[in-house]
Amino acid sequence: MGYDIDYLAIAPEITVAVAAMVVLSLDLVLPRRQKYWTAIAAVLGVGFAAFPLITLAISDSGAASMFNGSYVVDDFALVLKGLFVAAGYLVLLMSVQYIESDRYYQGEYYFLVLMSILGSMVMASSRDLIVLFIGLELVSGPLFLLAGWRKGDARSNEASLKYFLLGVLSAAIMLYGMSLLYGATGEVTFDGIRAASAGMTGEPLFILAVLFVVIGFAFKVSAVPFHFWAPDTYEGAPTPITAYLSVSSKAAGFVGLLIITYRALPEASAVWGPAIWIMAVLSMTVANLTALRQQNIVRLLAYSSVAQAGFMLVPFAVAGVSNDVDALGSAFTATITYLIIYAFMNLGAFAIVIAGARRTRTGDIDGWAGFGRRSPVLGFLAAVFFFSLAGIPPLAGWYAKFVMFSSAIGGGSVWTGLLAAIAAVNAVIAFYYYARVVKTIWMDEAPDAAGVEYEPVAGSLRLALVLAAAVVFIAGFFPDVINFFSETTRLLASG
Amino acid sequence: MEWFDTWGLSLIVFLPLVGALLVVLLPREQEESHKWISLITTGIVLILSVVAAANFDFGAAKSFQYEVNESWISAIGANYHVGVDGISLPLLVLSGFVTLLSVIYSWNHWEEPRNPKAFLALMLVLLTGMNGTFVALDLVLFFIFFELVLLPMYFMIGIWGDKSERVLPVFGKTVSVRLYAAIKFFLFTLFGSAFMLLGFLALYLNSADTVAGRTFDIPALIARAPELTMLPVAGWIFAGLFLGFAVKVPMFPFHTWLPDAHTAAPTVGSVLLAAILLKLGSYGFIRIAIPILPEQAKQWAPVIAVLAVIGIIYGALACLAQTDMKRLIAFSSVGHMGFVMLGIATLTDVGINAAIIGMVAHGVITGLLFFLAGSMSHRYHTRDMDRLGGNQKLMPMLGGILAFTAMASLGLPGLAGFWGEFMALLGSYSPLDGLSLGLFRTAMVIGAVGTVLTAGYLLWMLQKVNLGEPKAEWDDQKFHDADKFELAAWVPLIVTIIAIGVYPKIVFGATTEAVEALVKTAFGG
Amino acid sequence: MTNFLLAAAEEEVHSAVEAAYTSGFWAEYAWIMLVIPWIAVLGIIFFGKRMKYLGAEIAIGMLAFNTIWASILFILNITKGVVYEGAVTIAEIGSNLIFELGWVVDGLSIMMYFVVSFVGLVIFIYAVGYMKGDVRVTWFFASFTIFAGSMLVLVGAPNLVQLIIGWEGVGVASYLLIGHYWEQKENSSAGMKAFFTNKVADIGLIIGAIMVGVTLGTFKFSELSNAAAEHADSLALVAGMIGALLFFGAMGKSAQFPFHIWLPDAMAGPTPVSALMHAATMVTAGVYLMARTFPLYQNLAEDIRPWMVAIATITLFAMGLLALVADDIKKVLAYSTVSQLGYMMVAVAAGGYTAGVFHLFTHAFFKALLFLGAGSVIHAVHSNNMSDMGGLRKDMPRTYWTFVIGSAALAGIIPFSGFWSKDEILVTLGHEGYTAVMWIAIAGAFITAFYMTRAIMLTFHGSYKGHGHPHESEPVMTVPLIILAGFAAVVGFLNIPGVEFGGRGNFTQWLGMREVVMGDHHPTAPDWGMAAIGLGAALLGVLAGLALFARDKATQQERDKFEIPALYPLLRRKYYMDDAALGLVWLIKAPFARAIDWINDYIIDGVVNTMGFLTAGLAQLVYGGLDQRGIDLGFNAFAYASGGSGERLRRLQTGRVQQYASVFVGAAVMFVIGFVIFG
Amino acid sequence: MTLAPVLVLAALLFSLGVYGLLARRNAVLVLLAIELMLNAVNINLVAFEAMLQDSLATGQVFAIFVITVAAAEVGIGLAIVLLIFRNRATANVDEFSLMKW
Repeated sequence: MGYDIDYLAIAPEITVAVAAMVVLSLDLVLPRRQKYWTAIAAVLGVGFAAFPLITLAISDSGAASMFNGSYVVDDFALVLKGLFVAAGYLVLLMSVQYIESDRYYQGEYYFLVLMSILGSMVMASSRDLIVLFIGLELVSGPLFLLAGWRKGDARSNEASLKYFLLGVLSAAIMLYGMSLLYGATGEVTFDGIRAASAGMTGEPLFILAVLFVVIGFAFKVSAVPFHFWAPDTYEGAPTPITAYLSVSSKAAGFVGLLIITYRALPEASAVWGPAIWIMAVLSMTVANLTALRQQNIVRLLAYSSVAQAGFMLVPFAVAGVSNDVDALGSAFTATITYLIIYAFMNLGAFAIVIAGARRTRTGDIDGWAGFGRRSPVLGFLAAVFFFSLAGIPPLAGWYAKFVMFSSAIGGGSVWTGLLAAIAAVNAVIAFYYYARVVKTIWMDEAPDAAGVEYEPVAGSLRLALVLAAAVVFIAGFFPDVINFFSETTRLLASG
Repeated sequence: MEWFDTWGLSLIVFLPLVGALLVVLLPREQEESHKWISLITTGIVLILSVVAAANFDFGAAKSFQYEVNESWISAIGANYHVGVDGISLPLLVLSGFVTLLSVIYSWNHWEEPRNPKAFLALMLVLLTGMNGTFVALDLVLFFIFFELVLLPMYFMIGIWGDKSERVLPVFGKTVSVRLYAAIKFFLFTLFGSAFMLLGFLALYLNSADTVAGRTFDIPALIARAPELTMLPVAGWIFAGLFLGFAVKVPMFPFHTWLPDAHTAAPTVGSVLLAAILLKLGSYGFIRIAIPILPEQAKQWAPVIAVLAVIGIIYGALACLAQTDMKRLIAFSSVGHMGFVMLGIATLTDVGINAAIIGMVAHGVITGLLFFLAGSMSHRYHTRDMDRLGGNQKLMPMLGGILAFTAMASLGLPGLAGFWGEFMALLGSYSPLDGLSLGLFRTAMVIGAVGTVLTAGYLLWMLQKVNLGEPKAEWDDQKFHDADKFELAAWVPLIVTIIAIGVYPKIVFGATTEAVEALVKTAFGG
Repeated sequence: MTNFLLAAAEEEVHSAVEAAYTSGFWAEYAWIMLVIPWIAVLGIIFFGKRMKYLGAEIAIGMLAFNTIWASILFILNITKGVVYEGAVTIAEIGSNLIFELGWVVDGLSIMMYFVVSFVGLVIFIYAVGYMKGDVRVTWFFASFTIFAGSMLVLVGAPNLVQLIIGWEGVGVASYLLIGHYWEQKENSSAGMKAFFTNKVADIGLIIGAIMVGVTLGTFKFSELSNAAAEHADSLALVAGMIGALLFFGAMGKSAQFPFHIWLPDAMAGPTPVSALMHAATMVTAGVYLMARTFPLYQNLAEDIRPWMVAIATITLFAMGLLALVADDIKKVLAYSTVSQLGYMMVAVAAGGYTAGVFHLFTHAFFKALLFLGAGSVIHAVHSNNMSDMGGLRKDMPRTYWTFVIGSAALAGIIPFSGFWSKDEILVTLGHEGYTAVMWIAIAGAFITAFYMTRAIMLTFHGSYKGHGHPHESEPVMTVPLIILAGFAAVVGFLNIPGVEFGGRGNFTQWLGMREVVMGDHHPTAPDWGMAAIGLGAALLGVLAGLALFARDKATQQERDKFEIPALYPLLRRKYYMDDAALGLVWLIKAPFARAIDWINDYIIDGVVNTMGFLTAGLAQLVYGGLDQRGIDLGFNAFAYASGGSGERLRRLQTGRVQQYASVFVGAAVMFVIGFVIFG
Repeated sequence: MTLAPVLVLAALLFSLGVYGLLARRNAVLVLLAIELMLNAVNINLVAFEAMLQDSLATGQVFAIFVITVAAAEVGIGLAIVLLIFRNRATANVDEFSLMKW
């Protein structure tokens, strides 16, 4: 504990920050035709961030605590930073071709993405409200801009505006809640809040504070009924950014929620538990039902990601409702496990969408008919990612669902049992629309087989696809790989 | 053979996956290599299964053999625990056997849009799933394999299935037969298995008082059955398992996916679906639901028996109303699996033995029927029984085999189908102590009436399809009788049908002791 | 009741059995008789088409082999007495459920081996001639061999399960053979009818077998008595039911009323099939089952015996009447078979084990003979109908004379075989106290003689009414006729009470050579009074027949003027039994099956699809409803609450970002309010 | 000094912000409404800090962070509004409904 800065411990953040600066500088000095170096610099920069992460993970130096315990680099932080770096890496790989083929400038794009990654890394280490807030804004701010990246496209503008307005609204509500929390407990550090909040469950101010904070994060993870921005923004934003939004940004939201609920407000579980229970049920049901009606593949994935968020909220609800220590721990790791697996399979699905996009980029699902026959490898990967999202063994998604169900059943009360049953029915409904995409790709006849042009798949995108698929397969067969990471974070839950 | 004890089962399970990978990696043009790789892979798998059966210690059929128990998902205590006992051994051999024959049959029978590479790869993946389910001794592992079979079958039906369209009753909506069937099949099974999974998890959470002690291990759970079955939630758990398995079997009111799926699926798909996939459900009852929750099994037995009997009569009557030959055969599965479930519901060693031999027999017989139906629709380009007729005249060999198989299917004594039906009735005459005698004996009588109806629709089918003068529309057409690939696929099945019929010990030799031990452990006495 | 068991299990039987020749080569290897038919079937299927007689030689060779073997056993039984049983276990379930395949060699089965093999052999030889030029001779002989082989499996069965195997095998073979000319739908339907009717009756056999197996713990016939002694208490409750069920099964195969409906239709098959079916295989199976399980009826299931007698009596009388009006010569014979089966069954049911089986034995010869004779006629005139015949006596003398011998035997004219066996049945009925039944049986004898006379007159006497020039069949067909005629004439002597052969008594003692004593009544001397009554009834029948049909007229219809106004329509419609059965089948097939199919498509699948469409509808509701109305509604409410004017409300409805935001805020407020209220 | 009036003031300010966000058509006004909400938070933070007599002045520090971030956000917001105005020549938020929920 102290104010000393452990530079080794924050080396990953520094690497990413430096990379962002380098990208920005390169963009300044490089002539137009050589802008692609910015992409390479960004990809390399994020890649380099993995080295200090691995070094930190291997060394058993224990947790590093900075700024009087406000910024902690422990196993939890490292695992999630690893996730953010990996997801960011994949998103960058997916972006290269997409951005190059657009008319727009490149440098800022990579800079903004890198800053957002940095923000999510900061969130993982944050142990007080202020750092958490800073991290969150660092994640969101660049994304507001990135969502509107296709500047000439009115849809993209609109996506950006909607995301921005609702994002700021949620930030304001969350901040208001944080201020009340500070007022109620007199603390901003999570450990302090936890210590001070014992016995405060009944106080209206406290309840209000907790609810507002949770709602702020609910927006970030796009839980129903705070999800309205997601489909519009996803549709309008550039596809790689949509992927980033649905994975990293969502993951950042979950990280915040995890820290807040398990670390800072376990005493208030009677408040956030039922609230999240309701959100989980609504998210799963409404999003799944809505997804059934979607014609646009990105919107479909948007609703899918809302529904997946609902599944990820299930363990929270269980933790909130249950008093069992074991259940709490398994709920915590369940969310982490789900998050990791979800990240890769969802990124894979978006990579497929980018790879399979026609020149027109309509994104209409029916336009995918016959895709499997034309490019069997991509079609195969599409089936892999979509069925993984549906949770069909032996693809990784099954294990995510499995741990989610496991924690729900482990709650041991009627409410958690009911939640499990609702989740089970929803898993079946969800299968339908995932299967619909695969069906269109493999089983429908291509109506205009001749006149369709597909963009060639760039090497970077292929790499992204292979990496994501590899994770989906390996984690599906050997879920212990994922467990290895999620289990190390368990400590955070138990304090 | 020491290596076999440890690696045998894993090879049986995962070799097909390796084969599938090889098939996928070779370019699409090399059809011959795809076929040969599939043939060799399934052949080796069958040989290994037979070796496993040959080396099997039948004196200790009740204990698991070739057992491997390695840590797999340490966080939840799920292990890679595989092994076979007398109950799973026949089914394991059956799945390798039927798959090999399917590969042989496929050699020159490809449904549109052809693509042997993809089809064979799916078939091999399917084999992994089926074999894995039969050897899995861990609930999670079982679940994985249980679900693994869905994907290949989904694609088989959806891509290679029936290209026609039909109008849904009530809603008047026109749907593509194959797509409707494929998604229906998947959704039904998924629905059931989602609740089955919840049941598994509940078992896990109650398997020990401490987290460390919890397990998904089936033998360990069976050992703990006396406590588990007393849990207040045990009834719910059994309901979950029931839903999962009953859909797969399928039992009466969950059966409607079956006629659609069977009718729409390509020939080999129907064969594998009927021969092996349906067995996963009934196997689940025997392996998991009954021994782990015996008390609940007792409570549910009357329900299962009633549904089984309804299924028998219902399936038979539905058959009589069909005009589509394949759909008729599909409905017959409902009836036959009804006998299997009736056997299981008795909870006696006789009944469960009946169920297992019924499963094996249904596998070979209905598998063969689907082969024949497939070959016929391949030649006639219709499955409408009103247009068929005189098949015996046009293709004597094929017709003869069809007649033989229909006879086997109606439970002719001396052929494989008899034992399952007869012993299921035998079992339900004297069910487990404590079960309602009146109900089960009524079930027996109704079941026996069901055998008559079964004979009725099969003979009726034979008359419509095989006998009579061929319709005028076939006059100028040249039909070639069964070719060598078809015969290579069918003759082994015919031999098996006779062999099991005359000498059922082929199956019972393995199962009896294991089933007896199972019943004794579960219900005492 | 159990006193018999004790007595039976003790001295007499054992002494008899122990004295018997139990372990000779011929008995120990008798299983070969049961197995070689199946090898023959394979041989015919695979090699038959390439052989000169298209596989018939294999079938005939097989049966010749079996005939020799059975004859040796027969002689051994006459001289030494044979009781032997062997089996291989084919399945063991638990400790007390054992399935075996085996062979039993005792008086009853030896007699059946002989009948099946020998009569079968003769018919097979005949068939070579009869089936010459048929569409599928090889297939015919393969099925024929299955028929004989199944019957051998049946009669050789030492336990109920194997009996069921043979039983159903016989059923399938009959299905194949009756529907031999399956190009016509009537023929395949007749085959189906036979199989299906039998299958219905088999419910009884199967359930009965199950009850035996469960109650007694064994399916073995030889252990039944001992096991029954052990389980006397539990058996007492179900013995009657077991008896009724097994009889129910036997009724199907032996075409007892009301299961007789399949038998006349079964004439659709080639004539040798009818001969084999009516003489040696198939229809005798039911009587054989009753004989095999006779101890059960004799001592345990006594209560149901009167019912059995009643059914058999109805059969023997009512079915005999039907033979009066049939025009198809084979149908005349078919109804006569049903009637004679009634005789056999009534005898066994009344307690006359020997009488019933002996009638089966003699009937096998003369009925085979009659059918083959009819076949010979049909072969010559190319019609089954007697209206196309007449006056064949001169053209076909050998057929005529053998047919007359057969008819005489059937009618019970002394000294032909039927006389002796029928007489014994009458005696038994009288002895067991079924006097009324006895008189009905005597009336039946009158009817038998009457319709056989009619058949002979219409067929062989008068002038020829058909087409073409009929001529005598070739030797391959007539020689079998002569052989059978010889046997039909003399086999009756084997069981004249008091007359002994070979030192071990006569047919009665040979037949009684079983592990359990049958305990039926054996007269020691002929009852000449009863014989006179029976013979008198038969002769009366012959006279009546002659009086009515002897005179030739222009058409057969005019000759066949036998009409009893009230009875005739009833008989023509076969007591409406066929219509009733058809109605039942229609009922199952049309309304029931369609209803189920409808339920499947509309109710169950309807529910499933409704779930699907409901989900889709719900999706539409959630998607469209929340969007178009719900959000607006929520937002309007919010705007209203915050004092918004109508103008503002309208305007705000289009601003989607703000709608989203308002839902956002609204939901947050709801959560807070929720906690205030419920927290 | 009692805390309550200050908190009420903050709450009112926040509500005003919410209202503005929901009811104003002009995007710039909407941005200003957001500023109101964030400033309500700042008032809360400072007031609580004063009440708690926090030795680390956490509330004030937090408030400064919020002010900074708010400035950045408004910057982003204005950039987006500008972009939209360029494309569509309007800054009315209720006219953006190309994509339906």
